[in-house]
Amino acid sequence: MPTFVEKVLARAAGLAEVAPGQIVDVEPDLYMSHSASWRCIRALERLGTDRLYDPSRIAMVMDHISPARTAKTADDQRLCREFAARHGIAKFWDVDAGIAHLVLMEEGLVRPGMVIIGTDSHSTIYGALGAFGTGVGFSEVTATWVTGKLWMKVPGSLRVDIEGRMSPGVTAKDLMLWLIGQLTADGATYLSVEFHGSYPASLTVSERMTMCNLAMELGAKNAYVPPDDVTRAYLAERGVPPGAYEEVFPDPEAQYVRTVAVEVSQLEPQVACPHTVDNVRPIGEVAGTRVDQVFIGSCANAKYDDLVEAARILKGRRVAPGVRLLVTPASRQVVAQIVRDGTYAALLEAGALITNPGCGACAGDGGAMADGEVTFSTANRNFQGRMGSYRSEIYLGSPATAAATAVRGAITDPREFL
Amino acid sequence: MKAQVRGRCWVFGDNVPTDAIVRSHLITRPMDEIRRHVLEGLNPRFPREVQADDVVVAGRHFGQSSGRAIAVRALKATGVGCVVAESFARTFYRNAFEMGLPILECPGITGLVSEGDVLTVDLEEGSVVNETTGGRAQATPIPPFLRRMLEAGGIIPIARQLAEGVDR
Amino acid sequence: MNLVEKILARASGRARVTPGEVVIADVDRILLHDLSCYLTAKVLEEEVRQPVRYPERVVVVFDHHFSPPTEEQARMLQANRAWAQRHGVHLFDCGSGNIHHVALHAGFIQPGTVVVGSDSHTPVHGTVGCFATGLGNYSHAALGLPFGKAWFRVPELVRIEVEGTTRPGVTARDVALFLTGQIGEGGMIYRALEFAGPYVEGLEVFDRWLFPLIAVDVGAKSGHVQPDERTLNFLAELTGHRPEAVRGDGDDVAEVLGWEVSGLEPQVACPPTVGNVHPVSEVAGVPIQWAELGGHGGGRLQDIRLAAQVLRGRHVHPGVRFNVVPSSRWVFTQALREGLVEELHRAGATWFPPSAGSNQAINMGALAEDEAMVSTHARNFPGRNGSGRMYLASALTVAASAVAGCLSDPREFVR
Amino acid sequence: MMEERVGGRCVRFGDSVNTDVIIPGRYLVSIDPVELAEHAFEPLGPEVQAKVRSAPVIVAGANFGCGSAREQAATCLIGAGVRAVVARSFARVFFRNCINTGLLAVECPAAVEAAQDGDEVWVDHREGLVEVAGRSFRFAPYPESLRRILESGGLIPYLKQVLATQAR
Repeated sequence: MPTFVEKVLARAAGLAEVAPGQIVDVEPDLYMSHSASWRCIRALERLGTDRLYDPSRIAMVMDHISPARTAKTADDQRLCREFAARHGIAKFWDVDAGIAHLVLMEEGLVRPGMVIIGTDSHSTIYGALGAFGTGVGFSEVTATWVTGKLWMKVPGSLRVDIEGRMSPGVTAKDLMLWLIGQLTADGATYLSVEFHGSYPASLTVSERMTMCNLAMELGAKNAYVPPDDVTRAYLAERGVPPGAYEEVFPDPEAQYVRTVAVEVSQLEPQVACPHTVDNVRPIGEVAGTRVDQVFIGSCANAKYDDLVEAARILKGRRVAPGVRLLVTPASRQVVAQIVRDGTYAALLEAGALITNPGCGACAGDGGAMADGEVTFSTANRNFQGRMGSYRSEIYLGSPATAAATAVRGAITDPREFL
Repeated sequence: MKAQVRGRCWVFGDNVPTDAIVRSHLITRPMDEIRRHVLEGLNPRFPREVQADDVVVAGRHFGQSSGRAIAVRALKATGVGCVVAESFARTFYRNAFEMGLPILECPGITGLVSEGDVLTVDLEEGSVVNETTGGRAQATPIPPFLRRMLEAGGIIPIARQLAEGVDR
Repeated sequence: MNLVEKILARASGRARVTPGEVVIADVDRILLHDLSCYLTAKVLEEEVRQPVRYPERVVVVFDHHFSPPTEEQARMLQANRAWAQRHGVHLFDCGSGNIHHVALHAGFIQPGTVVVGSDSHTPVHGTVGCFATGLGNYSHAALGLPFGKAWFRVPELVRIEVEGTTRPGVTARDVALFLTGQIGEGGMIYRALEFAGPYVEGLEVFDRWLFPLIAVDVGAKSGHVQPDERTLNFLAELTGHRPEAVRGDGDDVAEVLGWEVSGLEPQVACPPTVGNVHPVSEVAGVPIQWAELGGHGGGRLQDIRLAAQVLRGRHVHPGVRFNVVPSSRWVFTQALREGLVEELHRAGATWFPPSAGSNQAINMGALAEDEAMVSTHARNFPGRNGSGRMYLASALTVAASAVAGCLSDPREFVR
Repeated sequence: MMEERVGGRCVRFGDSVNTDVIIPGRYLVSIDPVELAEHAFEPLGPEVQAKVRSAPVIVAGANFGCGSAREQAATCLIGAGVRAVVARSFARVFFRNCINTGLLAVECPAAVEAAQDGDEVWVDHREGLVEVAGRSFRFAPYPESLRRILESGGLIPYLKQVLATQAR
């Protein structure tokens, strides 16, 4: 009996069924490339062809460096713009749009049951809407532009059943960090991770995005939350009626490589310590660690809900003296939302530096640190040297923990402010 | 300070900004690297072929734009013996004396020289002789206050004296 | 004595000074930004080795970076922070705004004082009736920081009298650009400028600001507007304290130049220099890919309001990215309160942190070859913004061009 | 084109070596293997970098290449002269990127167990054999489809051949 991924890949490969370990040629529904698009275009030039299989499946978003600060990057971005115009690629978003994943989901382009590849490892995020999303290299995206096909090894599946209600101040991010700590950074390598149970069902799409995004840090090939009314409402708001997609669910008898059961009622805020995402401690063990900078951003945690959560703590308070609070909203739509509801003003008045939307410091676009500096970040990676000096440190946690940390200038349990 | 500089001249136009002397993205780099890019946008041969005691000749308002002292430091690092221009932007002018790079204001100089001519510049008298053509020009003599600064090698060695009013 | 002579005489402890003489004057304020602070501190620590005598007079503003993109730049800011803390000077970290706007808003600029800075546009502070000028790092490191002094050759004063009433769609920025073109780059080397006449005197202070701003671009040492009631009210409102003003006597000027600006069109400074100024009708239609409100002369609340006039009910052209960089946190917060942040965002503009914006392309603003930007910035020299071309204009012209996708006359958009 | 048997001295790494260590994000402006190779393993310091450059084989623990999807993590190793990576396991995007850029990536836990830093390690991908200091270990050879990509030198050259065949 098939799992989610077996069903969805069988459909995309035009086969009745597929089994884990099998290598199949699938036809992805959408090919996402971000700022790496120029590399795809250069690879296409090397291929010596200009014939694209289906330009309507190509989506490009200039998110990693926005806007350019060197002539080389400016030239690369112009190359993408001109390519998109020349080939009639309508799904092109420029440097002012925001993070690719968010933009595509907000635009209603990601739908249940779709197979999506992206030049970004966190393409697992599309599972939040019941789609299959996975990261590939840029050469593969180029090849898919031309052939419409891509080889994939059908993964086994990991089922995570999550029950319970979390206490205020504890979020989906904390759960995922805890899970990564438990299962380790390669706990789900090559696996499709399915999140089931009453907890994911109770979440907004935004929180589901955080979960599927962070699943990448378990080594997952893709992640999945079963579509439900929350999913349908999210899509309907974006003009996508239920008839426009086909939801895919795992068979109740599906075979999993492993099943993990989690009860979250007692979970505390969690922090991933330098320099790996699976070096996770409960907040109590790291509280008091001094920070120089707090970054609220990235595809993991810079969505509307995340910024509202942070602002709830920051409103009426000030960022600690000597600490820089950098906020990079995920997308233009998020900016519009937070400007309208006062979140933007609350962040600004608390002393935050709010940048234009995009990947920001998570992709090395600002936020670099000097030797010995420490950043608390809501992003999804804390590898050595990812934000500047090899002798700087990154701690990861939720937007609530980040906000509390910014106020105190040291890692702080957000529950103290709630 | 040398009394005389003798070398080949490199000719630039009017209103050369400091941005063209040292491009913005280079300013945090080591001087050894910056030096190899001085004025390259206007004449790529300049940083490659400039030799010690060569003379930079420019038109009006040389060194306009940002007051970055690094523009002077970089020119100095190329080994240039002096800069002779129709006129200078004032921050460049200050920076040059404060950092010990001899410069002369010499109305009419651009009409007197062609790229590569050999010039002899007398910094004390302010005379410029084009040895290739035999032409001569007279620069505005360096005011005594600034001459003292130049002779001291810049502003730092005389700063205390200036501050304490020994000058008055 | 004129205003500059009065200020310099007072600051150098003399009864009078005359143009041409060199004076050693006390400085009341030293302004350093993130790049110059680093270089100046290096000279001070490595070559001068003296303490900072009057740390309370020194203001450091990080405005070129709103967030360091590289480790190298992070180190520079870290060194600056440590230096500022060690010496107890005022520090405004990334995201505070443009150095000159921050210094003025925070009450560090007063009439009758001597203000020096490493930024070449420091003369802009003459707007409130001080003597303000840009000096090199060595001036600051050798004399300014250790002794609180600077040397000046007393400049001759040139009065620039502007009169007339501009037509709708023509702003103070257009008049300032026009004067830059008329006087020419380097046209006023070593001289001080006094902007006067009914046109200038009729402007609100932040519009007068645009005139001393151009002083450096025409080669002048400083520029000012004689302080009047409006200046003093402005400062009182800003800081809660009404200062005393010094005014020049009016006769000691070397030259008086006059312009009538009633018939003026909107103006554009074209590459490659600030003095290459043309009426917008001569350059309309040049395609642009980038537009920006920001820089020393832009990103004011006035600019943002002007842009909103154009963008109301319209949308930025799909081929253009329109950056808005508020000049300070105050401006940003006020724009938010007035609903301008939402309005411009909805029209397709993107908001950036208060900073120097695309100035020198440190966080943003690199252009590809053949790309062009129209902005309210103060400089357009090649090499400052990648490979592209920079056009300088008023906020109205910038916004109108952003909507049209090419340089455009804003009078077609505002009536 | 890839030889059947590649190898030489090995350099050994532990578990979960991530792509930010293999090639820091700041260098992704390049796609040139040689330029990238200069910065491969830079966070670990020049000694490790020198070792990698002199070793045609990388032996690593579990989850090698975890982190981002950047293809340059494989490209930079090719530029550094690495011919094969033998690991206990790979992060999946890294594994794909190896195949797609023509770098041999082999999962063989027993060989990893046996190999010491500096040992001679040879890989025969057709036979499914890793030799470590004379001892042999088996791994499941690549499926035909992936082998063709690998042997063509990567996905783009492979696809180029396919397109050329179709055109005929």
